[in-house]
Amino acid sequence: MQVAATRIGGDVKKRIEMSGISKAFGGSVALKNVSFELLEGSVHALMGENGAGKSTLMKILAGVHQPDSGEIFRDGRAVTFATPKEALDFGISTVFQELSLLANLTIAENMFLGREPTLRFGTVDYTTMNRETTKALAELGLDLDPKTMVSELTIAERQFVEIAHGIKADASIFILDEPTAALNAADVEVLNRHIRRLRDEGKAIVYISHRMDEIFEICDMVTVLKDSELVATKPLAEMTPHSLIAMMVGRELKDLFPERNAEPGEPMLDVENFRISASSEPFSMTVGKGEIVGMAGLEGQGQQRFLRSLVGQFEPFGGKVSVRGKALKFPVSKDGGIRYLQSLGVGLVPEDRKEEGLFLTLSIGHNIAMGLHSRKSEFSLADGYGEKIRETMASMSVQASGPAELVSALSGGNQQKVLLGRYLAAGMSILLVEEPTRGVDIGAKSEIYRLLRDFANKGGAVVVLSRETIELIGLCDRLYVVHDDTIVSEMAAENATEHNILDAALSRQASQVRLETTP
Amino acid sequence: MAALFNRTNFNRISRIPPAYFVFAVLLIVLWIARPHMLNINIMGIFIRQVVPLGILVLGQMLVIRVNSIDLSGAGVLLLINFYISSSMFPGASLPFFVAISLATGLAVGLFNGYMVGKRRVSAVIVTLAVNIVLVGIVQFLASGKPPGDVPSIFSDIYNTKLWLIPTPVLFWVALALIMSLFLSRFVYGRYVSSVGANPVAALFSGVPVERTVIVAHTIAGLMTALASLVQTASIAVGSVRVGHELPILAVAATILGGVVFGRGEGGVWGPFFGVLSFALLFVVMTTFGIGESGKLITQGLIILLAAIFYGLRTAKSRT
Amino acid sequence: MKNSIKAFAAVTLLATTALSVPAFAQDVNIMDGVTERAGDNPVVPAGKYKKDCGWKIGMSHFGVNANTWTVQVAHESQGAAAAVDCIEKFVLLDAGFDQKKQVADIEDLIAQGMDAIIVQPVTSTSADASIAKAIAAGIPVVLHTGRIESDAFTTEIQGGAEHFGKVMGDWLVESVGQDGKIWVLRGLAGHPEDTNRYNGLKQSLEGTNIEILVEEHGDWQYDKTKKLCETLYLNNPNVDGIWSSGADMTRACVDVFKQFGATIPPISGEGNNGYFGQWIKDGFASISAEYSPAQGAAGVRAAVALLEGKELKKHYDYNPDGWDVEKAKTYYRDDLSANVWWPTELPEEKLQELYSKK
Amino acid sequence: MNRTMKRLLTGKDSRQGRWFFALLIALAIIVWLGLTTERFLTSENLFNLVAQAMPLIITAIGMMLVVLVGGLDLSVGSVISFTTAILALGAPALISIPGVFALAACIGLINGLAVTRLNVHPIIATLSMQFIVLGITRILRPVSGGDVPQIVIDAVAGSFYGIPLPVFWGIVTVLIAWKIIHGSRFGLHLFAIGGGIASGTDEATHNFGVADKQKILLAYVGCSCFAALAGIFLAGRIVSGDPNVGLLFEMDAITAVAIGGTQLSGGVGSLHGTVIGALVMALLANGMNSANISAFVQTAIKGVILLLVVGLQSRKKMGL
Repeated sequence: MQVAATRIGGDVKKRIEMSGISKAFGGSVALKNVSFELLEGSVHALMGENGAGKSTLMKILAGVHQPDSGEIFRDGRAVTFATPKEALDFGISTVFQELSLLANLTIAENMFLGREPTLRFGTVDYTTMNRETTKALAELGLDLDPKTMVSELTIAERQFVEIAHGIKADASIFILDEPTAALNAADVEVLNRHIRRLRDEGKAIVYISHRMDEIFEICDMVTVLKDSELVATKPLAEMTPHSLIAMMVGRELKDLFPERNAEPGEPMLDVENFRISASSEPFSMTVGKGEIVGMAGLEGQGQQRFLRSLVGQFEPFGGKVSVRGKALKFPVSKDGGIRYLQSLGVGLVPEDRKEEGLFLTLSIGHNIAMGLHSRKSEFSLADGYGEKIRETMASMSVQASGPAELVSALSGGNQQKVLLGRYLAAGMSILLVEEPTRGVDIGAKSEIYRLLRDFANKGGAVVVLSRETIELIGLCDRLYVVHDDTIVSEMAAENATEHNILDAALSRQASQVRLETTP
Repeated sequence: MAALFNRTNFNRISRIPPAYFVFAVLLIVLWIARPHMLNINIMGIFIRQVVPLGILVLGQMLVIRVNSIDLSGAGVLLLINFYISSSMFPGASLPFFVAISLATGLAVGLFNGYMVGKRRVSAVIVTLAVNIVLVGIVQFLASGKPPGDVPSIFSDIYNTKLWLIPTPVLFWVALALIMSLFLSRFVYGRYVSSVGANPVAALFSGVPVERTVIVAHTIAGLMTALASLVQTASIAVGSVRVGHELPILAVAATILGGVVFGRGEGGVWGPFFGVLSFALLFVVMTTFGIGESGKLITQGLIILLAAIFYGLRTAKSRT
Repeated sequence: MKNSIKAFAAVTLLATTALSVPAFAQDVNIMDGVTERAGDNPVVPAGKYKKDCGWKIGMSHFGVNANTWTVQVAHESQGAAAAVDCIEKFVLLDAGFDQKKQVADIEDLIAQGMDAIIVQPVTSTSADASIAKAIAAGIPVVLHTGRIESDAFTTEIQGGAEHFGKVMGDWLVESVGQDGKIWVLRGLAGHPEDTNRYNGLKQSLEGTNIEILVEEHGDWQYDKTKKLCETLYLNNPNVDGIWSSGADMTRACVDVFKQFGATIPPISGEGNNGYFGQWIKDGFASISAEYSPAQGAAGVRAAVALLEGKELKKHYDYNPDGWDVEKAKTYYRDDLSANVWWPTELPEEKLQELYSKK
Repeated sequence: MNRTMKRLLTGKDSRQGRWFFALLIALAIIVWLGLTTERFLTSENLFNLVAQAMPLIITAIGMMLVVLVGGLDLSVGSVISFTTAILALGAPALISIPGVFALAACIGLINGLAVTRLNVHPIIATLSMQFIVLGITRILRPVSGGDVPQIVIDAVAGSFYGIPLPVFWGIVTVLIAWKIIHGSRFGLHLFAIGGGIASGTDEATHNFGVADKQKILLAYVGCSCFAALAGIFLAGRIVSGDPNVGLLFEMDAITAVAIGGTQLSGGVGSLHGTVIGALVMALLANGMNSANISAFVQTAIKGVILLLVVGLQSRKKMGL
């Protein structure tokens, strides 16, 4: 699997050379004198903690931002990109980190957005667009009608369309910023095949991902950024995951996860004969005191729908749920469900901290105290919770000037801590956590793992969802493997590997299963 | 560190609602041009003129903070004015009128809130539609029984003073104080900030989002009812066309007071001074003999500049 | 009270006589105070629009719900139409002060095959084209309470807004003397009635040294004018007289002076019951210009006369003298609300139904 | 088939919104009036209807441009009055007509700049513009009157082979609008930008290389220009300049757009929906006149129908 380092020979052309790039936003420096080279026919990993400057560097290359100083050379000639469109015209094509497809457009319209072919009188040439789209999708092994609205696609399908959009162009340079964030292992393999094909055609690819396994699977070179500065650029053949992480954070992988809990206590959350959808099979699960339980499996198999059904965001099709032995009035309402469960000590930490979790324009204090406030009626007196907020910030080591600082000014990791802090401060005894470390750097990841473990050790119970199987294996005590809207297997996390989880998920399924939509 | 300090200082200054600056400037202008007008008697009368607007703004501020809007105020105003002036309820007492007005405000507010919060209909459209319906109802009723006189007790109360300050002004200040305390001391204020800043996040932190919006509209409805009572007392006569420009002025004063759609920020006193600014603006322009057109243009420019000032700040704080 | 009943009886009597006796122009009494215009005044020949009974008459009102006066015009028109047996259908459309809606309304009335159309134009030009369309379709058009620039209409009854303003202006000049300082309270900015009344004032002021201290728009509304007068008074209370363009503004301004305990300067007004009550009670110097809502009824009568085949003149003027307080006393009704406008042709039971304080 | 029906009825997974409902209402009104009144279905009345609906159709189309990108334009009423005032200044049509469009474009440009570059909420930016433009209009033309170029009057009042000219203008305007909204990259980009704004991913279109701010700006310019076109049409209809002719027209336009199924949060809507929405409003006004519904209850009925239509259009997003 290791890609031959010999490809990086002396006669290989430099597709892109960025030299001495600096960029500041307002007062904060995002990049300090960073240089970066991209060779043809190579896949170049760009690594670093969140906020290290990876995205900024790539956005400069993609024409989204302009550097304050430094130069960009394209095939040896100095170039400047004032807009993403100009960069695209120079053959630089980007798949951005955020899912950025427009739900109200068709696949073809999304694919050609910004560069639609036109007929006479400026009419959009739909025939060509649809034809080309079908072709581009087929190359990725997808059989979708290009006239389908994106709102009708599943998350994984959307991600593929996004990739197809980024790499369909006749570009020679590709920037893939966390393209696999919403993909499961099987889909990742399809993508990798495609990346290799591009590489073999002599294209240059920048690959950003937090997943180590992927990096080592397909990349040739790696550049590491830390604190807005360049650390080093090296062939991956000379690296191991451990040395790479050490380079990024100066720490070893085994230190990432805290000790497991030996003995779970009495059941905190009991789910019996739960049915997620009308056609799915019922299942039961339980979480004990002091336990962290993971919901593993392929992406979008009903894990998130299950957790959100518990708090009323979806209507389940039957089942019994009890919290600390007390049966829930089920199903709970959509508007009041979260509130009802919080009153029972069950908190759901949503996946998307910017959209669903935080009040970015408000203070840290408000964000943390909100969980406490919302346990009360609107017509009761509001406590200031000053002490509680300071305590929470200290125990989570949130780096900020004080509780009055706006959450939008914090780094991703600190934002995630504030979000988690809200539910810890509110005195929840059971946490349902979706993607506890999405888009968070390794340093903050390890802190969040420790916080969750501390919470469990103090008598709490945690259910975790994550796309990163390594995270589930490292963090949890016990895993449930979810497939096709039901639990198909249970295993101790200690004995679990990515392989046997995938086995458990797929052995169960006889026929082709359509991915369930997760809105 | 020094940079950080400066930046927060800048943020702090630019967080001051534009209304305070506008108010200060107008006060200075008036002080230079007509110093004799800056006494409590005269100012009291000027401020009394904007009390209905001021009370309306207390409600408008609340709905704008939860990223909604209430354009139904004119209809409520007209309907309540009609109740009182048309002898629809012959010989009714003051408490009865207050009760039926509040009940109307409550019903309209609840309906708006239900449509916006629960049914998720566009607030602009639904409150506009409610306004049209209410105006239509009054037009229909007025064709059978045109509005007449307002019982004299209304204007009698309106014209009283406590110490040197007109009672309506005190009433407004008291309402603003209550609203301010309610929002700062009660959990509901936290709910409002949260829903305004991010309704989805509010839902996931356990805020009853729909209820918060419904309550905001209901309070706005009640405020509209109170504003209508004061307005009716001030004009002392029934009318088939009263206060149709008030809701949109209320939006403008709220904006001037530093409350922005869907940012969860802002308090009671910014919009309060926004209303005071409008009061002074009217006085200053009349003093200088600036005509109707000039008033419109100045008003527009002030709102636009205030909004630009705020817009630039939010643009800055975003990066 | 008795007086008004008498006045009403007289009017009805005249109206019925007018309807029962056929054929001569001089028999048509359109309304008290309405006269044929002197000078060049074409004749609408007798029989030109004569039709058998069962008429359909349409009316495009410029805006029913602008104020209580405009509402009363609507009631007066409907009342007059209801009193004529030959009218099979009377359609009243409300343009709501929207020119384009009025154009549409008139078009709709033509399309519905009205036998005659009465128009209160929103502005002096906006309805011209649609009125011409009606004339072209052979439908007679009666205009009142608003002039238009073209003369493509059948007959008009026009209360002169200039005359109205001048009646007030002349009186004011007399009251404040040649060197007085006055305030001018105007109506709705942009409304032709406002401009024309104001022009009447200008005529009165010609050749005097009267100084206009301030000139502001109170939109004919009580609430806006009250704010305005408070501000003006506090700015500078020294004023010799006030020219108010009528409607609800006079009452508001008088209330302001009363509120400050100041002497009420001479101020002009318009025939509204609330203002009459105030005038009689507080005894300030004033004059009431007359602009009866019964012009609504007059329009209907003119249309009826045309359909009966009577001879009419093209132009009728309505330029009554101003009222002094003694005349106001004969009309004032303590038992009715402030919102009745005098003189009216509404029958007593209708007045009770609409305006009774009970 | 089933999916198409679902799309039509619920507006779900469709970029055109729930315009079908408006069509049903329009048809219901037509059937009702056709059955109950003898004059409604005459060609004369139908031509009237088109002429009456035209200014609203034009303004609503412009309004739709900004609504598609999640905005609103409250200044269109003032722009309409302003246009009539300029036209009535008496300048030759060759100068005043292009002049009117240039001025309207400037107003739209300022609106657009305030919204896109200065980060001002559309409601606030255009509300202040409404005040400013109305003030200027009142200075230009305090009272209605003035001389509108004859060509404008003829273009509105004339007819061609017995068919009134407004019908042709209507067809031409709708064709142009169709080209802009459904037949060009610009229109597609408006949907894309609005979709991004509605779903909170405003960055998306920008990252795709669409000049989003510029397109939003153009939408405001377009909106003002359509308002100016409506103003020209109205000036021809009322044969004068008037400072108040456009008063509250913005509310009618927003209402028409909303009835036509366009979502105020952006990204969903259709030209035919908007035209039908404007027609529903004109049909209501005309229909209530034809059916002799008392002037006193017309407003209330209009409000109730609006409430019924919008009451059924619930969305995902809460608020404005």
